Amino acid sequence: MSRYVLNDRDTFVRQAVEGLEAAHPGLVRMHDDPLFVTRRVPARGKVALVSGGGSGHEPLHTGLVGTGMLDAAVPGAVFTSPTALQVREAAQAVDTGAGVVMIVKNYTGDVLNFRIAAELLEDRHRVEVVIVDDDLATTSEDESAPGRRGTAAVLAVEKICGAVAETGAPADRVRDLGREVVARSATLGLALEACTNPMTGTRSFDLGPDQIEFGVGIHGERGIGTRASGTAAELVESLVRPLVEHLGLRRGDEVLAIVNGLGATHSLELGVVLREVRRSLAGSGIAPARSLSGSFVTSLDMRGFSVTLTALTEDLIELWDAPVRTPALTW
Amino acid sequence: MSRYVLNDRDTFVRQAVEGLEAAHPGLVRMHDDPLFVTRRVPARGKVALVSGGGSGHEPLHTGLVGTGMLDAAVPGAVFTSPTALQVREAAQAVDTGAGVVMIVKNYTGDVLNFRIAAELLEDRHRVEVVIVDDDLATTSEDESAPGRRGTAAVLAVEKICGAVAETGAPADRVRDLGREVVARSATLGLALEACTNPMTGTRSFDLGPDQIEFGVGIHGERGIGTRASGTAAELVESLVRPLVEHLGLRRGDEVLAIVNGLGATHSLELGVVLREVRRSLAGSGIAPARSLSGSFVTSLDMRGFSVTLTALTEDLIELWDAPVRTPALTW
Amino acid sequence: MTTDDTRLTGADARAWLLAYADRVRRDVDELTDLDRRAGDGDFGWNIATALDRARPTLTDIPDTALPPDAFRAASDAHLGAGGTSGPLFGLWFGRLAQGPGEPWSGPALAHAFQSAVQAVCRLGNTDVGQKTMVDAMVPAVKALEAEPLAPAWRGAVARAARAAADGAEATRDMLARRGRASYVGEHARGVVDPGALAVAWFFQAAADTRAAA
Amino acid sequence: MTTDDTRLTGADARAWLLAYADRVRRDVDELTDLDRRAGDGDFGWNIATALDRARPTLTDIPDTALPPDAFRAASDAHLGAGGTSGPLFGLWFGRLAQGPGEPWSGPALAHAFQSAVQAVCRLGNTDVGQKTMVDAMVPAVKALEAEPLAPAWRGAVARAARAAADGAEATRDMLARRGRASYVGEHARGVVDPGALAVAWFFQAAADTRAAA
Ligand SMILES: Nc1ncnc2c1ncn2[C@@H]1O[C@H](COP(=O)(O)OP(=O)(O)O)[C@@H](O)[C@H]1O
Ligand SMILES: Nc1ncnc2c1ncn2[C@@H]1O[C@H](COP(=O)(O)OP(=O)(O)O)[C@@H](O)[C@H]1O
Ligand SMILES: [Mg+2]
Ligand SMILES: [Mg+2]
Ligand SMILES: [Mg+2]
Ligand SMILES: [Mg+2]
Repeated sequence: MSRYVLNDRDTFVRQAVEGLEAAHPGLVRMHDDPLFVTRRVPARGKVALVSGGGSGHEPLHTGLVGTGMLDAAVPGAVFTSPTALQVREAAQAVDTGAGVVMIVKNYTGDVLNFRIAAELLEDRHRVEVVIVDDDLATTSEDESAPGRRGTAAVLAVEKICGAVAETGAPADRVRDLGREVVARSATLGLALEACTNPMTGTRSFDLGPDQIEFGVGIHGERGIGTRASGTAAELVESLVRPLVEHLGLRRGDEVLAIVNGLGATHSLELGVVLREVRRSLAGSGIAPARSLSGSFVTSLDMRGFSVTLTALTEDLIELWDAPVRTPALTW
Repeated sequence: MSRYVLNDRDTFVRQAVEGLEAAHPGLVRMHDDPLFVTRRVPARGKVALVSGGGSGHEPLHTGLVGTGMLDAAVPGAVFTSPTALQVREAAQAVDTGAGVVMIVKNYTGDVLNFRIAAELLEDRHRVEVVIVDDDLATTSEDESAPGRRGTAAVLAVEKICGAVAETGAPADRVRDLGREVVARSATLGLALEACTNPMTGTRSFDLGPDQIEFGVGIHGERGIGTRASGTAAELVESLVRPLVEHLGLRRGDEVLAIVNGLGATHSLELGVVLREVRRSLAGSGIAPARSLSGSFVTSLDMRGFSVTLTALTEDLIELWDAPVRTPALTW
Repeated sequence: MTTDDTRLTGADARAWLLAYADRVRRDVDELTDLDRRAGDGDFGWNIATALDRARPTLTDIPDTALPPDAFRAASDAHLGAGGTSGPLFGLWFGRLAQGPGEPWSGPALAHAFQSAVQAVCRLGNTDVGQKTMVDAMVPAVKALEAEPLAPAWRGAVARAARAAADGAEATRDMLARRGRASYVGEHARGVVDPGALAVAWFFQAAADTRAAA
Repeated sequence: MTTDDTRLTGADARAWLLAYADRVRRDVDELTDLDRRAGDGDFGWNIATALDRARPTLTDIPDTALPPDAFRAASDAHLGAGGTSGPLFGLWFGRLAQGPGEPWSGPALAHAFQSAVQAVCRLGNTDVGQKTMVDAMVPAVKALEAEPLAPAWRGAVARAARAAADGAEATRDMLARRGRASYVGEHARGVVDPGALAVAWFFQAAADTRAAA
């Protein structure tokens, strides 16, 4: 039995988007059949930023549509990539001539459907694609493997591409900057409890009371190992250390730290986590130039969090600081 | 065993506030010993708005400190009112001469400690108190009883008092407006799962898979009845109908609708709930002039939501729309 | 419409796809559970929804239709389903929909499925042994091709069904190298790939239509 | 320091409060559980923390101290604890801290507790029968007053302990009319009020110090 508040599975995502529009009528607009979300007031004369993916990760991406961020977001069913048709329609709706940059989290389904959409658009639109693959837990030796998953670094990519697109930068510059942010970012997450299926209420996996699952993504799948739980300081350290190492961060480097709740994690907990991230980084002589904490890239009702680090430049800091006005992120 | 990410219970709240400050260094400032939060840049020449209460309800109140809303927030331990001493120190820190308005959710402990603080401040500060008691589930015949609990309407009170205080209104006007919002507001909530204790991990009560608890507050206590669950439409209807009746709303009335997640409720669910609230109101000929949806007044990791309705006037709409810039609410 | 019982008619393909849709609807929980154990749990719902959507279109296909008409309905429904399996099955059925505009002989059928699986391997950047739907598709095609002169399509498809079932079963002990299951490493071992199982059900469904035929 | 064993000295009060702190620390889960069942679950932690905080101050109180010195330490610690019980117990102990600056006779003790419970009833806007801490405090005071001429404080407090325990037990069947338990209606029935139970433990703790004395 579902422990979610919903009417029925088939209409869940669509009705949630109706609610999003009702809560932010000045910011976003819902398009039906196929389903996608655009800014209420379309931007003109700039590259159109389009993202999307399976639902269950809200406020990503629908909550990030607005000035300084996305032009359109395309939600699929829960944990299911949207169709190529949806993506194509959304891109057509927001391209005002400067071309489209698609920001795609690296999952087979998303990549397939966005690429098919890009092919369908090719003859009449300029389309660039940025694949976000920040999840260190899924690093693989296998060259032909699907590669690392895309998780919370997509926030940084959407914010920074959004800011530079707003300045009127051309599509290739927006794309290159997006890829630069991807290259400079890495994420690791852990779960204290798996998410539950919206219809059956069953958990996607079980953990003992003193266990955590290390290296989880955002689709309820297991991570790379079940480990003993620990204090916030210990848990954070186990995530931050590999990130610092992977990014090759050194004393004095400027980073953006994103503490992301996976769904059922409380704001008090996220506060403690951010504190510990800063302490852990301080141990390596690194003070985050910017920090963000909140549940932005969720995995339904999963209990846990991820930490994303992005190595910053002065340019990236300026773009991160640029104004943004969306349902979920405004400054 | 705790399923929360924390270091230890004694430092939980303080460390979470450190994280809040780290995430929003431009907006808020943490004061230690006693613990309270103020705006980073103190406001001058206006009434100081102070609120607070037990922790576990974040982002309330610490996340609502900033321009257009609170001047100070005073967090107690989890579900435990702050001490009178904390409240006194916070009020002293932010009163720049125009007096203090305290916004207090109606719980015995909060009322006791804020009233004691007000008495302690009396000789050197002008202090007004607004008690928020919006929770319809706790309406009682008994005149001397503690009265209705304060829940999510506190958001509307803080937003509107904050906006009018920003215009330089005197303390009694801010207080009166706060009381008017209270009188015009009512809330009802329900839970699909109780919250869990941060240290033991045990739930405060148990529900069957097809049950909900109707009329819950925000401290994990049971509501006024265990009922069969239902679709989002049915659940929302059971909350909205008594609210409309209690407030005596009529066709054409303008209301503010606040859909509030109680902790572990997903953003998709809150979207569906807001949709259903609007449909339910539409059934009575009422279209919400303003809507807000999000997890603002939480009850740790409780699964569920509340609906608050506030009957609006043109003045109140204007104050609701006035700019606000806090960690959790910005427009 | 031909009455030559050895060739696949549009009506045969329609009955086959409807039987497949019934099977998926009946056992959707099994697919969901497999994807939950080594993926994200949406596979069963994805394809059951797609096939349910195809059902009315299929039902409306006249007896005089040709196989491509039926496969096109399945393709369109899958393309509207999203996920990973949506476009891949959409392409698979889409290629079948490009097959000959006449009732299909055994060799024609083998040829159509051969072209379809090639397209899936290309789009999915995969091949047998990576724990995906193609681990059932490829052996099925081999079985269809094994006796290219088999006169009756039903016999060929029955053999394909056995090969696909074996192929699906063989995914049980594989480590996944494609799709979400590739992220869970050893946890996927012991779990049959739901995509491959669905393919096996698809071929088996032809047999379920025999009594009716 | 008096050696008159019938009067409560500062050292007696110190030992009494330390024994109470030990008892609360030992059985804190019982209080937590009661508050969980008919409140918000923080009561045990609130007062255990407050008493733990009082412990070092209490331990440092010299043998020559007077009862108000010990009660003041308890009062300060509770006032720093917040919640509902924090200010109420803070006030209760605070009134005791305003008692006579000399060892307390039975009547002095009765008088001090009488004034203390009145203050609690006023601040809490409550009286007996509403399922709060005063349901143990009031009977305890009555027991202390019942034999105002009782020479030894220990005997009077032992009687108060029994009365407080009965008072706490009597809250079991009450509907709560104050505090958070008042919001849960019938769910509070069958649950002893943790505040009243703590008061009973407080009076019982005096007995635990007897052996040591
Ligand atoms: N790269 C690929 N090529 C072919 N088939 C694949 C590939 N990746 C996954 N699959 C198939 O897709 C199935 C899962 O589909 P679905 O649940 O819709 O995908 P998702 O992982 O996006 O949730 C798997 O069981 C597998 O058979
Ligand atoms: N109005 C009141 N007057 C006296 N005692 C009260 C009152 N309300 C509650 N109490 C006592 O306080 C106890 C609960 O304290 P605590 O858990 O700190 O309060 P809170 O309800 O704020 O969590 C109850 O067990 C009861 O004995
Ligand atoms: Mg999926
Ligand atoms: Mg409390
Ligand atoms: Mg899947
Ligand atoms: Mg309590």
